[in-house]
Amino acid sequence: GVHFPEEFGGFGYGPVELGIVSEEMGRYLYCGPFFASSVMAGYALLLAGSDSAKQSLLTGIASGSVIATLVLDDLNSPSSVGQRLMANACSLSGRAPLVLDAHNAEQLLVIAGEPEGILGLYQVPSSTAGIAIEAIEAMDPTRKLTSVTFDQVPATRVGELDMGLLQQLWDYICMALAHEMIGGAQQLFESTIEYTKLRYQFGRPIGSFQGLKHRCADLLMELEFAKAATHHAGFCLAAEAGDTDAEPYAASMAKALAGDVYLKAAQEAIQMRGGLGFTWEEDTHLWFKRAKSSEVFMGTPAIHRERMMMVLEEEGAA
Amino acid sequence: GVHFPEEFGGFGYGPVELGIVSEEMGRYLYCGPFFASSVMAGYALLLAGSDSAKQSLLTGIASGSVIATLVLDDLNSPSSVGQRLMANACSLSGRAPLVLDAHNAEQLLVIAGEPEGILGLYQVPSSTAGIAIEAIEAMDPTRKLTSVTFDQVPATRVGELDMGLLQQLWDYICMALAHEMIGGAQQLFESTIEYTKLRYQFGRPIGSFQGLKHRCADLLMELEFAKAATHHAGFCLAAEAGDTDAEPYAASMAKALAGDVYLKAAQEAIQMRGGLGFTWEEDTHLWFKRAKSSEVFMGTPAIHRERMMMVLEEEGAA
Amino acid sequence: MSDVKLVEIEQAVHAWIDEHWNPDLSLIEWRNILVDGGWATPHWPVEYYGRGFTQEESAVVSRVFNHRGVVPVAQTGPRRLAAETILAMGDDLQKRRFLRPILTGEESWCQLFSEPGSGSDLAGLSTRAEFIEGRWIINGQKVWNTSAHHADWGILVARSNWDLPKHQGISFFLIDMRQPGVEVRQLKHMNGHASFNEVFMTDAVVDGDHLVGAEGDGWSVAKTTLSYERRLGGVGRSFGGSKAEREDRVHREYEQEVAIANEPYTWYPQRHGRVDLVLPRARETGAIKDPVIRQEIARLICMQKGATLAANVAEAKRKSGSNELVPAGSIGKLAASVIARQASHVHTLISGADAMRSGPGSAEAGMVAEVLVSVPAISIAGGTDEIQRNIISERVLDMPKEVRSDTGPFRDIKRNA
Amino acid sequence: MSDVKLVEIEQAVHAWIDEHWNPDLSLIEWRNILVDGGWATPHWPVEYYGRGFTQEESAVVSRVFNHRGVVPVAQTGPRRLAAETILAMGDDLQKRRFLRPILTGEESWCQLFSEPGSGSDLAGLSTRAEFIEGRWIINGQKVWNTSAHHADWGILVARSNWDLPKHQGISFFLIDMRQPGVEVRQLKHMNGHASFNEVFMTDAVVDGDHLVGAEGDGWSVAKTTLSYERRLGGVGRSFGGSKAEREDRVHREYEQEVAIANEPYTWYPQRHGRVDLVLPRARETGAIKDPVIRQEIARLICMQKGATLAANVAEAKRKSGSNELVPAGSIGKLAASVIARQASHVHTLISGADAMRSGPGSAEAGMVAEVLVSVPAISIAGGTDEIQRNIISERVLDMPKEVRSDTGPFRDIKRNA
Repeated sequence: GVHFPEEFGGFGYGPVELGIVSEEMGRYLYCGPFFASSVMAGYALLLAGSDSAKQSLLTGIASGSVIATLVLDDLNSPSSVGQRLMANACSLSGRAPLVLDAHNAEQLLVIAGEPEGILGLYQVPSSTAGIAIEAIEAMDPTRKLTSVTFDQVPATRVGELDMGLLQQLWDYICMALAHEMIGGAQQLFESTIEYTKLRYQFGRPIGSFQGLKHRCADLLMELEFAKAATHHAGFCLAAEAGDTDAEPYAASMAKALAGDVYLKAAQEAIQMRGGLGFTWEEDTHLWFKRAKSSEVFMGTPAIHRERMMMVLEEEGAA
Repeated sequence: GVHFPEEFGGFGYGPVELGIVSEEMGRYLYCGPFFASSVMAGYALLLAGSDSAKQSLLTGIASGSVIATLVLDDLNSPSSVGQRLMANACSLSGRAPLVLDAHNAEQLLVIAGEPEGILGLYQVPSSTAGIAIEAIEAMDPTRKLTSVTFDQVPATRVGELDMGLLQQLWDYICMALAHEMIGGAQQLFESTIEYTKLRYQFGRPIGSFQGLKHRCADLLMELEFAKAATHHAGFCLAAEAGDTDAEPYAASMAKALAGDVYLKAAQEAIQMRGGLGFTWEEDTHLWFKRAKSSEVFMGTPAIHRERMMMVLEEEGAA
Repeated sequence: MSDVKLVEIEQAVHAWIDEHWNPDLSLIEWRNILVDGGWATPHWPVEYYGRGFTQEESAVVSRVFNHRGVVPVAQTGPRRLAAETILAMGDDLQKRRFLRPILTGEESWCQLFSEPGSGSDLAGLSTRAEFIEGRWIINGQKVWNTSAHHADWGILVARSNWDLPKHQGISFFLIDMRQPGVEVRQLKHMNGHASFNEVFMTDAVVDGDHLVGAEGDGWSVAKTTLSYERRLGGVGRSFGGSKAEREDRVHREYEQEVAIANEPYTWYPQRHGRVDLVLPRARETGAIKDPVIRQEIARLICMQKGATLAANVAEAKRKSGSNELVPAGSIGKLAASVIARQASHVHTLISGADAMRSGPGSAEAGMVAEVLVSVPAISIAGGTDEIQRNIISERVLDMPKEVRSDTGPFRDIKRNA
Repeated sequence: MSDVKLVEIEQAVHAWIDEHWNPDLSLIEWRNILVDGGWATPHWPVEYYGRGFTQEESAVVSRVFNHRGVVPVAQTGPRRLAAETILAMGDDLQKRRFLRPILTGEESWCQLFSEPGSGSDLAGLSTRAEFIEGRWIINGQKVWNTSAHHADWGILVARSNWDLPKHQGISFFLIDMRQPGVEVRQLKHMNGHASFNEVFMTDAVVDGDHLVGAEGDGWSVAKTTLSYERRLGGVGRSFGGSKAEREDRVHREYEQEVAIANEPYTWYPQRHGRVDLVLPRARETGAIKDPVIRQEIARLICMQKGATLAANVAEAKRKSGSNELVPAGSIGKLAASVIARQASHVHTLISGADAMRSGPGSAEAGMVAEVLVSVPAISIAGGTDEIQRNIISERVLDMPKEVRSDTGPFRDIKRNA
């Protein structure tokens, strides 16, 4: 709960500090429920939750005594959220095909479509009758996936979101995710460079071949771009409203850059290690899978570039 | 008039042979009006012209005694042709902003929109009153550009085209253009490889640096793709209707591949030559400009990839 | 070559089959008859189960066998490479001992070339071979050894002299895999499959008679093997057998043999990106309407068609005996990598967040997920992209080589610990 | 550093200006007063027109001069590099002879480093310097020499010893450009501009006293020049002067000087791709609605913002004296190339067939066309992308260097004929 106010058991820090923590977790391929519980559910409550809901949940989430997750019925783009999961008079029905860590979450925060065409934020214990949580086989073993199905499940409405607020929530989550991603990319890049210095072929370290060196230089450049843009996204979300340096598309820019460079770093990590990098003898493949799932989780780079343009197409924008 | 029937003074060959000729012209950066006259105007007549029009014009075009050009009011995509140039009761009005070699063409073949929403093919001597031909400053000095304006100019209607026929005409022109482009790309590539073998820096030929070698290998691969696809486009257009190996998107595929690889070959040609390649001391820059104008002439690679998809999106296609 | 001769051959084969073909025999029994008949490998010399036929003549023979649905000799897996190498470079004793059981399928083989420390740089191998009391003692580790876990014999390259330059100190051996000094471990890939093995040799023994070629000539022998491998386009990729659906004993046993041999290759289509699935999935998901995805699909089709057409051109030139350098092999290999990577990219765009899923419940029964985690192998296995680029630039474009750092006595060359 | 001191300085400058500043003087007259006053280059030592001020102190001085709109000494073009190099490495005689006329603008300078045969490999230069009867005789060709066509003097590196390794045989000279042995030709770029020259030296003469540093120390002297060049971020890019709109004689003459010096750089913004024009044009043409072009625009913005933000981080780290290696320079240079190329690509997509046009009648009064034919320079000028990648991989990532082929006596090193 780095990013929770102290009254809710947090450290009272903001996006920047959460970013630092997420980046470290990315460096170590952290697999715990922190992201689902503290980042996703946490930010949903912080942005859209009622004071009482914050009171009752955030402290537990911050201390880790309560594990929660955010149930979104679409993980591609905010505009398609709330079409599969419906709430009618505080009763939830429908299915969220991909949810992070729901299998070990005690509390579910659910964003569901409502008859009035608005989105409601609901809280419901995962043990409630009518909720079916199914493990989903994942391409990336470091991210635990589940599907959650609701059959007329009574839930507490703890807040509501218009599209603007959902977009904002999406930005906060992507900002944290991007930090996790550049942490991983940086770690993977460094270990790959080290490998090229130690691995000999044809009587010389493979890192002395210009073909590899030039690719590493390009990769470093793209990595520097992504890191700077990601840290910038943290500052933008932390900035006061009306701060002109805070581009409203900063989070999408970060997610797009981080997505492309993480995957590229992972591809090169395997390529430069050769066959062994493709086996379970090394853990490179776990990084590759993490990079691949991060690329598509909460929107592909292409989707986020399109999100950027929604802002940039307007006259006067950057 | 390689591709004209013998009865019209041609050699009676088809697209394949025209391709061979165009490829050679591309190798030598040929700047004459052959493309405008024989390919563009020629194919317009062959595909859509009346017998009498073919009789009266093709022989002259074939022998070179008559120089003609095709006036299209849009050079991006068939779907936007016929919106600036209008024909009403055989009287032409409007402006074609970019026309090849009209300044030294004696005969203009004009595709103009008609009230009935169909396209008419018109023939008119360039000297006719009401026609204003203006030289247009060109980024690529090897392609002479003009704009042609018509102010109620009486013209002879020598044929008509529906969208299907216009698309077909576009394909024939792009097929020939792609051949010209791969000829240029091949020539440029070979001369660049030679240069890297002769140019010494740091006591060794720059062609011995793996950074350059690997880029040259990739470029050769893409060049081989483009050449094969372009030759294939010739065969497809020559093929009998219903030949299953003849993809209807072959010409667009060729133009897209040739466009990307020609530009890349030109960029590398300058980069590997260093500063001198950027000056008039060498002719590399002329190739670069030719590659750049060829990239956008008759549709950018992106436009042609979209044209491919118009076919491929249909069930059962490739 | 007179067509008359070809027709005579065709008739002879038919006649021989009419007389000898018996689907109720065991696979081994039948193949012994086939081998003795000289129709198993007609392009081989008469002294060794063949008839010294030309390619053209042999083609006629196999056409008839296929047509009649007659089971051929064993040709799956690396055994084929062993056979051709022994035939070309082995001595009479070795040919007599090994060729027949390879053809009949009684003995299976594996290839022991690559090492953890020498991948791209095969000739940098450091498995040690010492001649002690008339036998060769082998110590070292090999890797990427298909079907080593059920092989009886292996073709092995090891270093018998450390004072000569790297290519000159290598010898070529035939090693008995069924001995205490040889341990085989399966290697698990990132996609969960385990097509390859590691082979650890600790004081493993090779009979003095099982050195192929002279001591120190191993590299040229190995090159023979590799040239066959290139010509066969990688061994054992699903050899027909499909024609044999009948339930006869010989067909059943043959089917089993083929199935076992093909098992390691089930994921190879995914390694190539499964371009065939792209358009159908794009239509089915509606992604085909997305202009951005359309561009990427078109790029993919351009690459794939371009590569196929270029390969056809190269093949045609080769056939027409044109001596124009056609870099078909390396360009095709490099093309496979860019195509597979682009296919993986397109599949990702089409799936979106669903690309996080895998297994039977996911897209195309898990095949799409398998594409995503298999494609990284294509640019490494069978010669990395980097090696292909070196070959293309140096052998095709004739660009100058770099200064070598691996000349002189092998023991002085810097290498992996 | 006490703020008191800074305040005193500020007051002193104001006082001095009140007393001496006179816009009706000629540029030269005024600058002589300025130089004698010691306020022209306060960071220089007292013996040479300075006051030995710190950076911080000098900053105060120039701030006041700017604020008061007072014309400074000449600092445009390569003359600034000449001055700093002479000050740092020249002997007393040279400083006395050359520094003042540089500051007053009476003498202009050019830089004679690059050669057709040694571009990336500057130290491979082969212009010949021979010491004959107390004078140096120069033969050879230089290239990329900004403002050489109106320069009085040039800073020149040439090879005085061919038997030493390449870096050790080089000497640094001050050459009189106004002599028969020196011929200057303008070099026309593919975009029509001519910012640079070729300089041909045929038995050109350099006074024996105009060797800077010892014979053979030329490379270290040249490195001093280059480090200044990097610090100034390429010389002469539009130096202010904008503050001086008044019509006084001194301002008029100053404006002229600046205009002449900036002329070669008018196309530099186009060389960088004119990212600033992309969104406005995309909106104006409607291309902003094309989903495929939107993606490419977003990629461009990502690159440009990412590069800017990364540069800011690097600058902040540098200021905070962090010793963490920050590859700002080379990465920024490389970034400029990819950004410019992407910008050119996007401009092409937006224009479509109109990209065939150029000149005043075409998009943005010809600026878009100029982008397309200027961008290829960005990845070459001032250090090619290849050189930047070498620097990044070897100095930042500490990846191992390649075996050098240019060691030993220079005369034995393979080079361009």
